[in-house]
Amino acid sequence: MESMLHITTLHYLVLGAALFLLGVIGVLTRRNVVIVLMSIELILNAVNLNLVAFSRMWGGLHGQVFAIFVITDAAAEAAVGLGILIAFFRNKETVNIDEVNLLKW
Amino acid sequence: MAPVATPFFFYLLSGIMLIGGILVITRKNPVHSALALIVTLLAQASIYLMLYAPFVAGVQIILYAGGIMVLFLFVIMLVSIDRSMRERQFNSQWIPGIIAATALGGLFMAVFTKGNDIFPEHALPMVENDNTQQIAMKLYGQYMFAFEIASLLLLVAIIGAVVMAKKRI
Amino acid sequence: MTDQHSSLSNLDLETPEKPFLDANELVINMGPQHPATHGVLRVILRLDGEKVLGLECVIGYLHRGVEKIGEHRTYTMFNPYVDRMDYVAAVSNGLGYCETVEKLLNVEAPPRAQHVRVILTELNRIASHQLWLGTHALDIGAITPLFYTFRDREEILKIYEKYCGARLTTHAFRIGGLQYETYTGFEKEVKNFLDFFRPKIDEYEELLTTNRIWVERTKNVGTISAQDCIALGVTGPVLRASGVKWDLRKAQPYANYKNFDFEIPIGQNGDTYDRYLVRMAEMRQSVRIIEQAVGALPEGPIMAKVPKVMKPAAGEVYHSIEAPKGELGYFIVSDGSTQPYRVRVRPPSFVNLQALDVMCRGQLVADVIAVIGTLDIVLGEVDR
Amino acid sequence: MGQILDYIKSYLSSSQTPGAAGNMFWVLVYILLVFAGLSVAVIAMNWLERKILAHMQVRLGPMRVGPHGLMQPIADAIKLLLKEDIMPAEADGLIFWVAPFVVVLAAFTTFVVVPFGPTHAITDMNIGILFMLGVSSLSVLGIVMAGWASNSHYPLIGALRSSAQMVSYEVAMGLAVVSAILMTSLNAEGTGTLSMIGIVQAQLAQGEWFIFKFFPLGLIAFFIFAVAMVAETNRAPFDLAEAESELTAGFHTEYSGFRWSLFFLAEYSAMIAVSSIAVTLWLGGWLRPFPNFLNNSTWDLVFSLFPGVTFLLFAAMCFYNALRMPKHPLFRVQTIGLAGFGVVLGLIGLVLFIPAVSVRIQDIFWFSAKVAGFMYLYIWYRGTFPRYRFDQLMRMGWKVLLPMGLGVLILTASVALLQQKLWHQ
Repeated sequence: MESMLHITTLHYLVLGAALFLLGVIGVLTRRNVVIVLMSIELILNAVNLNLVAFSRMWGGLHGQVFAIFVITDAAAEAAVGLGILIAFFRNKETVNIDEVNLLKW
Repeated sequence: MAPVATPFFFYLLSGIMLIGGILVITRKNPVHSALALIVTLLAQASIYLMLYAPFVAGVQIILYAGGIMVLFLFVIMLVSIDRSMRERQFNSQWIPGIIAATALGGLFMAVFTKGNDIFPEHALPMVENDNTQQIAMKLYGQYMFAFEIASLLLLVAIIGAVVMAKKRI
Repeated sequence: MTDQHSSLSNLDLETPEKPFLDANELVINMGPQHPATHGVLRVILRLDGEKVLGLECVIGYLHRGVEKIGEHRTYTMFNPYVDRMDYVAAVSNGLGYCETVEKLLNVEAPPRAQHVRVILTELNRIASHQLWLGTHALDIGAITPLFYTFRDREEILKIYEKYCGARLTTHAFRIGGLQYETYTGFEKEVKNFLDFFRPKIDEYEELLTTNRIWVERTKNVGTISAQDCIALGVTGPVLRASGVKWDLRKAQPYANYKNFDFEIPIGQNGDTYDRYLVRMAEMRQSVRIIEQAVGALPEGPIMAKVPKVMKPAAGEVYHSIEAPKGELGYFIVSDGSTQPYRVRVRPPSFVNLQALDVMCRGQLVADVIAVIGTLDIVLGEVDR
Repeated sequence: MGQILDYIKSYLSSSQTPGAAGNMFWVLVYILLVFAGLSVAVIAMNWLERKILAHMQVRLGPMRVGPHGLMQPIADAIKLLLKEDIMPAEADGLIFWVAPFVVVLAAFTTFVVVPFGPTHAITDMNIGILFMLGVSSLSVLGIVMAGWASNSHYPLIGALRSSAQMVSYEVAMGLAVVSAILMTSLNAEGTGTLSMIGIVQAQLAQGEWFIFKFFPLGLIAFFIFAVAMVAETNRAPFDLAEAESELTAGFHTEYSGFRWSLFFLAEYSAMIAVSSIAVTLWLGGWLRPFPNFLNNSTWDLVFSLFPGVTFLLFAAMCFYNALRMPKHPLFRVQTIGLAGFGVVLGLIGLVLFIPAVSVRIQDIFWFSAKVAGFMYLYIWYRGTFPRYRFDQLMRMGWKVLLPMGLGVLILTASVALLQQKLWHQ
């Protein structure tokens, strides 16, 4: 109980790991590309949470700076991913990821 | 301002985040998923505040909740979701997927239980007052090169997104 | 242009619903209950995103069979009906009808009546343009001009009310002249109105003419060339804004317009902005005409000798006047009885509405609203 | 007991905002005060907009409910609350229900950091302006939710339009804000601040409002912000989302009654919020005119009279209009009501002359007066301008304001750097 009430870095890490897992499950099991992309965002956020938690632990700011870079990266990823999605939707009129099989004839 | 009632807020926010995360990957309707994700992101911004990272929290709200998620909602409204909502939601490899995720979870558990004592007992002290200034110093000093690369990445992403999404160029 | 029209007739309204992004064409319906269609006009738009590929007007929601009614009324009895066509320019409609029947009867209204007719008709032109300006600006998003123009239009309506008791559907003229002598102080009141109104035009122009947003919204919007105008039979300010100096008041002078000195304002580009400028200039010219007419109002009778029961000789006549919206023509066939055999109206709004498709092609949806506004249509006249 | 009293009293002698001092009691009081004040401001704004717009358009505006329509907003509010709350059958229930609350929350939460005075703010955050921009950008989500959940064409197009518009103009807005923040770093240490209070204090320390700083750079940045903030709040001439002639009412077409009034509330409080940002960043926030130039005690006294005098003027206006009321028995109630309102305003004005009160109220007065100026501008725009077309709006955002903002930012940075260099020599 004592350890439950005293929030340490480990708590944040467990939370991050749980989010990461949720993201992984989403990426691996869902068909809808939009939801897959959102799951990727979940994964990136889990990483960010870890970075910031470690930054807090060591009292430095490198983790936070890295979190900002990761957010930048997420923005780029979302933009390109959604662009691809729209191009794909325009051609095949579907948003299901297992129908992206143009290379697998 | 020191965080108050840390355990209470931590469990509240992490509960919101986990429920939001579960909703993201289980909802049929992508709009509902996106809204659940927004709730998760906002809760996470609050957790950043608890971790003495106000600037990251602000960036999280502006960029993630205000920017990226609006983009998501936009795209969801552009592509017609009626058809995909009536279809099967999970792909054929969901069993291997779940197994792989469980294995990963087991790995995490193992790491956390084994490596519990490598973390210091108490967090090192950290000044919050000039957090933004310090981050700015880091970004424009030590990480200058990475910062420039990131801006280049964004430029590439903009061009890529436009090329992908535009009907006629 | 012919193939443009044939493609329009092939407009496939039964397009099955396609996904939003993939659809190259999107057919949407605007009206008949839409705030910007000025009544009950229904426009079926064929869109590519926001770009208009073509459109079709569906009219007839206000059809009352005015022309058919004319066949069952005597010449005198039909006179008030024409006021109900273009109800914002009722006086012009009456003038056109009265002059046509006079032509049929071979009578001419006395000079004093002609002068009063010119005064009232030109006042009516101003009133019609004011209403157009207010609603057109409202469609484009400027709400204030509407109230300004209605405030000033009120003065014109007051003059009408004092003259004949009605404000909108005035029935001001009779076949052969006027029923009423002008009331005491008529000239003074009209002069007062002119003095009051002259600075008001500047006020409207101050609000809009150099307003950046107004210019951006109207320049190069709904452009139509002079050839297209002529081919489609478009008349009035729309035609003049395309650079054709055609005004029936000068080209085929009726009433006694040839005695007055005025200019025909024309535009160059034929876009919405030019039409706006032309109409503003027309208001100034109308002020000029009224000024001359009031200044030289002759004394004399107001009614020519017309029989109580009109039985024009069998025959047909076409007469047209320059209504505020364009050429308003009446074609009346008489079989020698007390009732016309056939009345046919050439309404300017109806003919001008044909140009909507040509003007809107390639423009954006928001421009369609601006173009409907700039055409200055009155559905009462389109549907009759 | 005495401890609690001290805890409550501690704010009065503190030089910090209650939130920054961790004084929860006063934080609560301030939240309530801001919430109440905002609601009153929205009600007043509603009446003023209708009245001012009406007088611009040669009309009288509301005249029936109360003297000069003063009770009209209340009547409207009652009408809205009593109206049936309709939800379209095919709407997405939960999202339809939540959307107005999201918009209102986003609009109201921004006021957490608005500095009405050096100590008159709920809290002072290190990331104040960032927080404000971030939270106000969340209202886009509410709008998109409302438009989508209505499951109807006009709301969806309206929502897409307004969210595209808000997202685009946020960029230009951010650049303008950054150039103002850059100016806060022009001190001996060379460090700026994002805190709203810090920004105003920087203007005080540098002796000029940022609108006049590096003339005309500050002015251009302010201009960019002033345009972007109108677009951000979806008001005329950028009210395409609500273009009546095109889209009926935009994203809130399907809403009625109470929930519609929430959108209304959010729109007006968002207007006040962005105006507060503009006032804080460029117009010296709570600072009275010439705080450094006319700073002797006589001038202090003169400027401290302003709040009271303003209220007395309002009261005098009420009395004058009460005298002008028709002398007819039917108008007796209205005349008495107007005179009574004048008495209330006059009493408030007299209270504001008490030195202890006026010292505390002064900052709030100047801040509100500046914000009120912006509110008047909003109404004025609505009375004057036609509406932009969507492509023109986007072109203006991306091709005019954005390059302008970038240019101003770069120029400001270079000038600031030059000044810093000279400083250190």
